[in-house]
Amino acid sequence: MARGVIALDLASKHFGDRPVLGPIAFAVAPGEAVALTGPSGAGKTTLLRILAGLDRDFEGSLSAPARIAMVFQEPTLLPWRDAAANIMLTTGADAATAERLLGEVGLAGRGAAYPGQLSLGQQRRLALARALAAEPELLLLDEPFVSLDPALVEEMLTLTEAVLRRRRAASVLVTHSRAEAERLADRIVTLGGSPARIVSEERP
Amino acid sequence: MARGVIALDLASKHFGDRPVLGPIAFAVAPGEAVALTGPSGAGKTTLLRILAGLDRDFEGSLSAPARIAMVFQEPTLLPWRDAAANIMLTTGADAATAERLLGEVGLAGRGAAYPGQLSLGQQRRLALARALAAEPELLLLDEPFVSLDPALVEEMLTLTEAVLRRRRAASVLVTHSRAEAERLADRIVTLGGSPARIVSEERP
Amino acid sequence: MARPPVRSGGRRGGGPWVALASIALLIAVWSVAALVQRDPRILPGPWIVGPLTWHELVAGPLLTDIGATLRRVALSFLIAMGLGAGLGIAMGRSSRLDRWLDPWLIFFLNLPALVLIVLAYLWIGLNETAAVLAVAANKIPTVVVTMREGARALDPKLADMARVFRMTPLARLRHVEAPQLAPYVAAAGRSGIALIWKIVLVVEFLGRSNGVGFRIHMYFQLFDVARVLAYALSFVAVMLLIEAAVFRPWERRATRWRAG
Amino acid sequence: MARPPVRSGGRRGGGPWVALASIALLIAVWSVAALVQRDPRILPGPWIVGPLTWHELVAGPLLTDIGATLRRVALSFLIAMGLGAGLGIAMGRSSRLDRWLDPWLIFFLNLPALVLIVLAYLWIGLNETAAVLAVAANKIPTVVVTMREGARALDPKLADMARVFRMTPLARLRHVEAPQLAPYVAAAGRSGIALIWKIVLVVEFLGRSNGVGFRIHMYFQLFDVARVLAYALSFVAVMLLIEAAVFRPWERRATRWRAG
Amino acid sequence: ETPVLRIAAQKSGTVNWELETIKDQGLDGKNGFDLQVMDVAAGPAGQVAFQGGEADAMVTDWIWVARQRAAGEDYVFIPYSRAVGGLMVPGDSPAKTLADLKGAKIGVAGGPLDKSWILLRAYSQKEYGFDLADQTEQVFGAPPLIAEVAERGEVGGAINFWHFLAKMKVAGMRELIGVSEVAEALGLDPDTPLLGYVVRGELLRDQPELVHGFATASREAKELLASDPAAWDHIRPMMNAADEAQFDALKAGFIAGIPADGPVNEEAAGRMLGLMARIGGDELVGGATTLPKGLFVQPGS
Ligand SMILES: Nc1ncnc2c1ncn2[C@@H]1O[C@H](COP(=O)(O)OP(=O)(O)OP(=O)(O)O)[C@@H](O)[C@H]1O
Ligand SMILES: Nc1ncnc2c1ncn2[C@@H]1O[C@H](COP(=O)(O)OP(=O)(O)OP(=O)(O)O)[C@@H](O)[C@H]1O
Ligand SMILES: [Mg+2]
Ligand SMILES: [Mg+2]
Repeated sequence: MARGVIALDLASKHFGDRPVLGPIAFAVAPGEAVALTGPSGAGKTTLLRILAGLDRDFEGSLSAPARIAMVFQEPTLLPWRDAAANIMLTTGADAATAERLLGEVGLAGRGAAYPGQLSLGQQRRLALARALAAEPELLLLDEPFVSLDPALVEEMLTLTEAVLRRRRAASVLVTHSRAEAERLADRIVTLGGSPARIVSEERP
Repeated sequence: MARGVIALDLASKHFGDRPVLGPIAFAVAPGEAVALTGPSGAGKTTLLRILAGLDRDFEGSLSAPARIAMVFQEPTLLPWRDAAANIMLTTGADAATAERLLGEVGLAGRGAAYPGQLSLGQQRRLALARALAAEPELLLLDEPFVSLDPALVEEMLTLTEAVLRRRRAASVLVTHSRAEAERLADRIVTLGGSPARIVSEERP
Repeated sequence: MARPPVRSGGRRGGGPWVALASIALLIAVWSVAALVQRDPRILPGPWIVGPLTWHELVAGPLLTDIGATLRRVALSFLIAMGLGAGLGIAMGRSSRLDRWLDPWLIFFLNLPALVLIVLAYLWIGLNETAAVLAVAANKIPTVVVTMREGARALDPKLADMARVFRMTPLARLRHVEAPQLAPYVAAAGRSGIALIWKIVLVVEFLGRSNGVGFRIHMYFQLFDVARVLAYALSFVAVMLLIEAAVFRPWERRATRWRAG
Repeated sequence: MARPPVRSGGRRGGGPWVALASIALLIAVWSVAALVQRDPRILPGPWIVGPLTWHELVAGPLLTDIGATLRRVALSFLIAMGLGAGLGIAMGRSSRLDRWLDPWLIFFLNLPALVLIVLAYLWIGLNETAAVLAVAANKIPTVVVTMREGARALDPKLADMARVFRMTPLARLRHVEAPQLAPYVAAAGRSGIALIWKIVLVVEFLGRSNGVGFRIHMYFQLFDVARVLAYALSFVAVMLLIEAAVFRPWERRATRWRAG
Repeated sequence: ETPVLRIAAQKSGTVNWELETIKDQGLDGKNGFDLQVMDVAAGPAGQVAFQGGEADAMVTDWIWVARQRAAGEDYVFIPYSRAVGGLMVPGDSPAKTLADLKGAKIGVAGGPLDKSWILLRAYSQKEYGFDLADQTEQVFGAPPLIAEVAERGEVGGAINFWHFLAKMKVAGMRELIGVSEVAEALGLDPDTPLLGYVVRGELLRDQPELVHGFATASREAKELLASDPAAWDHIRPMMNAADEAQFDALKAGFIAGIPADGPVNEEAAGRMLGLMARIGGDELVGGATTLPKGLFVQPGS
């Protein structure tokens, strides 16, 4: 199998005695966008965490790039830092970039708000802006567009696509929405079964 | 305006100096299902919190029933109690009910798992089970079905509908999905503008 | 590449072996220090203090003294934790109460133990009640300070959840608040029992006729370091037992959910 | 139905008036107690202690003594908070280290201050270094106990986030961990400075020729309660100032985000 | 250059009166040394300073020095005062003898190994056939606290150090029995000085003229205080006397405690040690069951 930006050769992943993921071979080519889908509880987030290097308690091997950014399934912001600082402190972006990105995700002028003062959808957009500011080689997105109204989803998709294309960055997007997957991805991978494996791979 | 299960006559709601909600008159009749929609950051969650009696810092008046249950936009579970205990301790339901509801939301056999050991979608379903266990007169749902795959959304919708019908309970569902709204609601209310008001009301 | 999880957070069994090995190491360090010091009057080694402790235990008043001290410590601890936690949580929740009581808190926090103890003895009399109350009064402010921080850090989202579902105050306390306050209780409790025992020493020194503190000060006046250590370390041993038998198991239960 | 929000959590300004009124109330309570007690030798009222304090301040050694004591308190505080926080955080994160060091922690936590102080004086000499180190050594274990709980309660999700984004260790500490540890630091700091000052009293009593503790014990030997109170309360006043000028503003800044 | 003698002394203690007089009158320079007083807050602090080698001398009783000597420590003792104390009862107490205190609560300053307390126990055993320790309830406590609760009538009797007794007397309490009386009845020499300065033996060996010079200065200061009322003017501020009556009582007490000039009667001291060993036991005297040789710095030796 051709080595890509990231390549995972997973034999198995357990939580305690529970097998969660079975044998999975997963690689992403430079610039490629992969959508990851599968039922709730299948193991999508677990797989993403393994790719991100956050979970190393598995059987198998991983080779990953240095610059990864992630949009977690929950916003995972620093509650004690304002929106702009959440972007700058985490990614090292400068104030102008932060300002621009806040504008692009529809949070213009809210840079001084603490996460607790934002609606959940606004927090998600902030998390997206943060990930984009990191300018990663690989972007991992765990259902980034839920809680957004359809018009906003469209805007965010366009924005994400543009950033990915500009940097030729690879991406893995977890989503339940067929439309999102088809719109953004070069390849759709579906997890299923217990322990979960790749049950289908298609090109939209 | 006819008094319903709940009736809110809101003049305005501010966060600090920021007006968020403008004049809103909102009431739900017994057994009625209302869908609430509107762009991200419009004020849907804020309105729901006012209805639930969680935010009393507003101009206006509210009359609300005694038994309200809510599915928060984030799961908001007790991390230190297992799934079954989260249902029982919060709502006073007995073990058999908890077991049955866990089964109905697809968490059969996971009653002893702590929330931290569940996927986010599973946590959301647990939060839904908890709200249904409370047997409320009014059920407030803040985007309860995100993070779920389409098949599961369908199942959860059916379940929720059944419980509401059985108890003749009223409900307010926040959602961005037209399909969900049409499926569950007798009336769709859309918030918009800044400060937000009701910009449209329709019967699907 | 199969590596153990990086965050191990949850304390796993490990058995009592590590604790015993660690204590053995401590005794070894002490032995070396005693050998280096070479003056057994200033730092007697374990081989002197050990047999002496045994002797005081079987033939001397050590057991009765430890009993008397433990009783005072336990009583004061219960009073201080109870009142301190109640007041601390109230102050953490109501900023109004907090603003009013904060100067009092700082006052009692910084009032020297000696002053409180002497005043208690003078007002209540040279008796057990005065001793226990004086110690509790010394400790309450530090419990308040810790629990207040805990109450301030309570998660408002969970509080909202409990309110919507109309959880009873008791259920709220047990299932929503107590688990969040647990680390603060652990901190206040552990350092609390230690502080209380230190104040009990002073109380016993100033006006009691038994107890470990009474002995320690008596032997200190004679500069009998070996006996001072014998009594001091006996109590430390009791504390190590309490840690192993009470605090650790409680903590394991209370933090099982974090192990994930 | 417009009511103020039920959870007020965030401390609002309120100005220094409440604090001053609260202190006035405290003095009033003291006055009443003194009037009821009627024996100024046992409980002198503010009208006796006040002028006496003024006299000791302008004509007596009070200022020098407070200076000497404050220096010791500040130095010991810095050492104890620094080392204690470092060790506590390390122990909270590594359960392995924790299992090894816990018995030592309990040991030093429960070792009577007297023993540590005397040993320090005998080993290091009757000097300032010994005094400061003895106090710090007494306080370190309680800081460790509190900070360990804080480190255990750190949010693993934020830690993961920081790891994915490759935040530098320093940025992590400042922006991810420190804010979560802040309530624990506040608890350890407030009760810490109070505890340290109490130990400094003992240290000064056992081997220094100046400082508030030296005076308090000296006047206690003479049973001059008024002077004991004059010195004790002067220091309490300093602490009230530090609370108002340092702790409260720091806290307001550190918890602004919670006000929501 | 003049040799220096560093002495750790409780700032509020009576020994400071003598040391202050020595300094004030230049008795140290006159006897060829320079006295440096290290103020400490209380007794134990003196111990720390002396044991830690930061002070050449401190004040203690010779029983303790005997104990240390028996343990191999080369300490010697320079007598300073024979005043030890007594047992006080409230002014209106019906008690006439120790026997009347059966069942009473007695406050004891300094703990169960206090020398006055031990002598009183021996006395009650000898005179009345019971041990005071068994027949009374004791409250041990800090001297000022004992003085205070005694004056308020919370205890049936109180044993305290002499300068507290002087004040208690002024406050209306009366002495049921004095320790010198007790000592006499027990066949001891009431003139045996109990309190004194302890110095290291090597200092006596290496700089005998320094130690003897100090002993002489101490003696001269006492004589001056005993003979010249004007000498008290200087130390009066540090005596903490509330009024003239207290001042006079303290002054009288101090003068009464001045030990006789001349060598200490070692045979009488030996008897006292034997008695202490019998009642106070190993805890009090350690291995010193008989008087160790060379304990007292005898004039001219
Ligand atoms: N505590 C707060 N302080 C200040 N502003 C707040 C606070 N909470 C919410 N807001 C603001 O109020 C507005 C409404 O927020 P709300 O959470 O009700 O939106 P929403 O409609 O639920 O959005 P979403 O679909 O993203 O969840 C937002 O602009 C938000 O930034
Ligand atoms: N810490 C854990 N301990 C035990 N089981 C876990 C743990 N974390 C996740 N699991 C289990 O592993 C399975 C996969 O979880 P994961 O979060 O990867 O699902 P997911 O595909 O992301 O689901 P969702 O769409 O609901 O987010 C689930 O059944 C979950 O219960
Ligand atoms: Mg997931
Ligand atoms: Mg919302």
